[in-house]
Amino acid sequence: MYSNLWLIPFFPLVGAIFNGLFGKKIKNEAVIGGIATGLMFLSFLVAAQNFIKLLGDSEKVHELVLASWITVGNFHLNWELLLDPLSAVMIMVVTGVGTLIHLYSIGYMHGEVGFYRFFSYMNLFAFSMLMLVLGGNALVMFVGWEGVGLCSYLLIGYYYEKKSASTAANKAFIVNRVGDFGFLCGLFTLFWALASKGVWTLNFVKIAESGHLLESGGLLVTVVTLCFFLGATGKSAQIPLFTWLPDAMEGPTPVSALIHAATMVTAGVYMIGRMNGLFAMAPATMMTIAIVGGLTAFFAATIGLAQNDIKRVLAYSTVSQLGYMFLAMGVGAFSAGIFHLMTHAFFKACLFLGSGSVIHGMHHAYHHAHLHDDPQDMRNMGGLRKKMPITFITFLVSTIAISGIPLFSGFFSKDEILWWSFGSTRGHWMLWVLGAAAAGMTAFYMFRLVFMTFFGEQKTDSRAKDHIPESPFTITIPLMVLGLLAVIGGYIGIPAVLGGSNRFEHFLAPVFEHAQHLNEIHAHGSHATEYTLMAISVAIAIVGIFTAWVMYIKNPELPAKFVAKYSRAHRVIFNKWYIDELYEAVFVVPCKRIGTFLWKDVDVKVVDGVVNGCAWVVKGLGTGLRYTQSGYLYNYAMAMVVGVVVIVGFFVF
Amino acid sequence: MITVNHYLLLSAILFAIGTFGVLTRKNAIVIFMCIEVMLNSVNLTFIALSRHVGNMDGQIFVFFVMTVAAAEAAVGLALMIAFYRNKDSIDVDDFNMLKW
Amino acid sequence: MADYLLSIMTFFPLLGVLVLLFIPRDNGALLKMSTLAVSLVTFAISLPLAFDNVFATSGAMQYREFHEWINVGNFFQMNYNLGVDGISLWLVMLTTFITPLAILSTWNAIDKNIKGFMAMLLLLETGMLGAFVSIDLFLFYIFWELMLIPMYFLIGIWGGKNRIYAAVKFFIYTAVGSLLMLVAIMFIYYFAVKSGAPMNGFSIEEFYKLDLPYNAQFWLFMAFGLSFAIKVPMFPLHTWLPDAHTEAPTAGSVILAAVLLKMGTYGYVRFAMPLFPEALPTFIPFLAFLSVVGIIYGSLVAMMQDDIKKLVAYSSVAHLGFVMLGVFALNMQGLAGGMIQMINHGISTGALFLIVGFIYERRHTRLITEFGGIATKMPIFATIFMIVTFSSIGLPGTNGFIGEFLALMGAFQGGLRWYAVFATSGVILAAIYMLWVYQRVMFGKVTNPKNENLKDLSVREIVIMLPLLLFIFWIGIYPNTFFSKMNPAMEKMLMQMGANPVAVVEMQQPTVAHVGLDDQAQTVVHND
Amino acid sequence: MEAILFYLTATVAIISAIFVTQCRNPVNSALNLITTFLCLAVFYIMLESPFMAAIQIMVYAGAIMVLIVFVIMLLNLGLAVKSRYTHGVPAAGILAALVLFVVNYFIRAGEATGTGGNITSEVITSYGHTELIGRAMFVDFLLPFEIASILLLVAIVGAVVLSKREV
Repeated sequence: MYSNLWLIPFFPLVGAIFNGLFGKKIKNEAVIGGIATGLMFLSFLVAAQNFIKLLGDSEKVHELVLASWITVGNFHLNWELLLDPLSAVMIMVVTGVGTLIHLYSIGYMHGEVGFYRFFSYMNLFAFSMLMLVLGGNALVMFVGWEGVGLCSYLLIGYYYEKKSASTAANKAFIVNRVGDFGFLCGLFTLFWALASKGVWTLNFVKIAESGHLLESGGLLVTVVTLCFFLGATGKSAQIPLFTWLPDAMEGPTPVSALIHAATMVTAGVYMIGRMNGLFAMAPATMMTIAIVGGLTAFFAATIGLAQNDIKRVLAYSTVSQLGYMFLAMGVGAFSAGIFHLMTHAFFKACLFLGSGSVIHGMHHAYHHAHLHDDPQDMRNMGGLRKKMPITFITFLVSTIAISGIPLFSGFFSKDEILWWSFGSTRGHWMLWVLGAAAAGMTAFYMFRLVFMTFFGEQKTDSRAKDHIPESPFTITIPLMVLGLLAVIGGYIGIPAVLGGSNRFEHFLAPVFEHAQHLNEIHAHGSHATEYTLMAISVAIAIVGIFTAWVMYIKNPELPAKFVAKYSRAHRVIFNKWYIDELYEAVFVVPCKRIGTFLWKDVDVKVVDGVVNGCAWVVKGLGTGLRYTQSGYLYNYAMAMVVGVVVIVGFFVF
Repeated sequence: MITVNHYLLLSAILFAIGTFGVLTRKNAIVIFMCIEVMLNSVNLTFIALSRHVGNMDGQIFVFFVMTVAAAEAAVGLALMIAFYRNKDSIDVDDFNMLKW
Repeated sequence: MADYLLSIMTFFPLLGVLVLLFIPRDNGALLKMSTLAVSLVTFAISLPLAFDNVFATSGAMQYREFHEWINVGNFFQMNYNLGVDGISLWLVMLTTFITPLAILSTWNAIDKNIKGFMAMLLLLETGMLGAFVSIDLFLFYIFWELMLIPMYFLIGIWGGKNRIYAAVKFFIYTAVGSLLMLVAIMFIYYFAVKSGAPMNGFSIEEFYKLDLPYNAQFWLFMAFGLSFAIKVPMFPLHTWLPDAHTEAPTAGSVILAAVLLKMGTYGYVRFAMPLFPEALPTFIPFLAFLSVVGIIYGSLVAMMQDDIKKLVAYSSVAHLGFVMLGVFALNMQGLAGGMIQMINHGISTGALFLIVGFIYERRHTRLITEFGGIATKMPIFATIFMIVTFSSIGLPGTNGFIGEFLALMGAFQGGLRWYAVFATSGVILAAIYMLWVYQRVMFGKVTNPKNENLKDLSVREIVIMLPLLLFIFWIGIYPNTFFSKMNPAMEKMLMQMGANPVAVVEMQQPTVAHVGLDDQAQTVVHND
Repeated sequence: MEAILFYLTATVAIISAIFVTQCRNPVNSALNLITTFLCLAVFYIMLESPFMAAIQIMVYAGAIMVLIVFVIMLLNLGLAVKSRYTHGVPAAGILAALVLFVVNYFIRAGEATGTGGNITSEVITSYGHTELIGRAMFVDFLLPFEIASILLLVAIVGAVVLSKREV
């Protein structure tokens, strides 16, 4: 039936290995990029075929066992894949967006020394991500989970000669590892809890089936889900583990688009969706998730207000949007969360690629003029809409989408989330306030970005300003496709209140409905309330856009005054609430101190002190006794004779 | 009548003399010769007792003692030559590298 | 052939030593070639073991060999009693597999007294193999001590600046432990003689059946446990390890890490734990605690090292903490995790030492600050180092993950829950110290002019690394090759330890101490 | 007659042994040692062991002594330049006396037992001493005999290695 499922991750793996081994010899960029992109596209085709098949299939959950993996005692684990509506959506997003970004990269990475390396890593990433979403048990998922972490590490550190890049890569991996610690603890607890009930499994389907063995709302299931959530915060850059994502912008821009916007960072959301049965059973965890998600959405948005680096703004925007998804998961709006995941993948990938296009152009211009200004600093941009029309239009469309303006994709998904956070049985009006405030700020800083970059006067150095070209077609085609998706992507999930049938939710229902039903999670409230909330959120977004227009188009001197007036607040926000410094002081420095202490004091002084002390005692005794050893032959001989006499005497007398 | 005890006493005397020589002399070759005296005194004991007991084993033992003595002579003297080459002396006073 | 396979395998390297004696000392090339050939033949001899399916079905000792050796009646009797089962199988294979690689790695590194060096390596191989295949406890002890001597010379003669200190420290640490063990062995033997139990020399199979009183078990476990804990090494008996590793030549470090440390863990699994099952529960909380301390302590100390080799050495302390924790879980997952982690550590840490050796040969320094930006100069090296680094970190898909995962999972199930949670934090620390050192050595720009002209790996060096890389992925992706042959023996061994292989400690019980023996504390679950 | 011969020879043996230990010149010591060996050979004949006497003369007085004298000559050792004696003379004297005392006490206290082996004077005269030795050596003690030969071989090799100038 779905036996060709394994081909989906297999194609990128082949690409990764091929380019990794032979890319250096091939040298031809078209061949390397073509292979990588082509294999991604093949993978997309297989994914689409399976997706369509699943659409028409009444049986929605399919497992495919590839091989056995670990067999120890009662513990048996397979390499197995799982196709259900949830993973079907995910593979479509991953392979689809992935193919576009691969195509984009051919143009963007042109002329790089490590061209083959880049594509090898990208394909490896696609492979890992597909393993993550297709994994049929928690451990296969974890392989993908760590695999994407690895690729993220490799790609962030792609410019490894830059210290900041390699440091950012390390930070990303290590912070993710903190999350993995949670993931593993959750896995162990879950497995042990189930095994003690007689079910030795990590298989998702079986976990879902035997979830009822655990006490609903009990301590155990809360601990398990909290541990998993810690894992999710690491991968999806939520409070408290979000600090790595902005730094991860050291990687090439397509990487930011694919990994740090569209796919990998959403893995945490996907994972919660995958285990929704367990999460639904733990209201305390759900509440934690909702609060953390809401707070992340809010805080990241505040930081985004003040950044000047085009990619950093997008990075904080990503963190903020991920916060939305977690908010959705936390209030039980699983399908809304996944929906937002998908639309976010479209418009955020488009935004990142658009920013990449801008950076590409700026870089080109600076290179031409032999300048070394920062091509990512928005203060050097402005008025680019005439120079890069395609980039501008797609970028604008995506910005509108992320701001939640009606008829664009972001509106549908975001409003669904806001509605659930207000009306769900697990929701609360304060969560809605957080979400709405974040939405307003999002609209503000995204349009600030657009206005600073594409409108107004051109602030680029005069020597470079005339050399900014529109990007080549390998870059613009993905932009156009993604821009289109950012517009229409929302129409598959028009909620019932707007006259739609929300086909997306129906499609995902087999995965989520059971748990939602079992734990009485549903949104309630009249249509009037829903309309009102919708109107308010749209109004907030428009206010945000208007403010941005006032501050950056109408009165360009206003922001400076504003900063001067609230300098302290600005400094805090500009420096990201000093979270990095806090972590440095609380974790990194003590850790190093303890390490040094354990080494220099405990190891060298105490432990080795005891050991060497023993040696000294023996040596001291020896020093005393060595005076009995004259070294003269006859003294030894005499000692021997004395011995003989004594022994013989002993026997004789 | 000379009994076995006479022989034993004689060999004891020779043994004691040899011991004294080993312990007092400095010249390594003389020490070596004193050891030969001691060995021979033991040989005498062996043969005397062998005859007294009426068994050949003791005499065979003397053979082996001689073999060992010969081997010892060869190796010991070679050692002395080697030593003399290094130290230009065979005084045991100079043989004090064994300490510490 | 099959009847004497183990003897042939064990003593073939010794035969090689004899051959070496007839090669002139200044013919270095021939010496190296013949040593390599000998070790490769030994590997070839051992290969049938790996392909023998009998291990998948039976947990008993296979390839038995039995000859009386010393017999003084009841006073003292020991036999030449060999055999191999699923527990020792892969350790034997690891030994024969690593030795040729270690020899190959010394091709240009050793220039003084090659003959002696090679002879020591081969002698060491005999000692290691003998220790793994001995059934007779006394024979084991002989081989155990036999290993010590070549290693002592390898460190003491061909080591670095501080080699004498390191060698003596290594020797005395180990000797203290092994003498205690000798006393314990003698005690068991004469206990068996006095109690009139059926005996077959010092055969552990008979000793397993002994009914030692708890008090005796307690002290005997102390003696055995201390001896093996030194070898493992467990905190706080680990300080010989960094010194020995730092000073040892590359080949010595590789073998020390890959095989010699496994003697300690193997000793626990084969001797200390099954021989004294009643004393075991008393010690488990304490030993598990030390294992966890070892994991965290080793990682933290490794993080701050400025010498790469020392860093790897401390990371060994952490890795072996995982092994021990898994073993002390007393269930199939834990034991399997511990066992496979032994192999993993042999492969990954062995590879790391080889890598350190490669750059040491080029630059004659191991200080991290001397490096930086090597990745640009040595791309192949960078790739291999990267893979090994991630294997050491325990990335899924590589071998390290399987071991750590199973060990931790087993510990979690076996009632060592909190220990496991703390041990899991070692996963984070491992990433920190390994990635940090990788960054400082490989990434960035080349700042030190001495690094400008570094040559990438030669074909020989790549050939050394490839088999290791193969196994890094093999164990990561399809570990069942190994597990299938370990399972029956592990089950048998766990029964002997008085544990239920598939026990799950219920959550209502207090978390520690009630492992294995207390029937109330476990629910036995059969899932077939 | 036998007693006279015994005492005479014993006196010579003891005196020459003392000379061995006391002579200033090693060559004199060596010559005195030969005398001691010859005296012992006489005792062996008195003990009806002519073969042993012959061996004694050939091996000791012949081979070993030649070697010693040869070495003395080779090293060209003159008279002891410094004191002949170590500073342990009194202690050594006491010790030697003690040894003598202990052995003497041993001899007097205990009677040698176990007489009655089958090798009596008659047997020796009828078979001949050499044959008896040969029988014992090549039948009862064959393995030790062979091992002794290896020992000698090793000693030869050892002597060659040690006295070589460059190893």
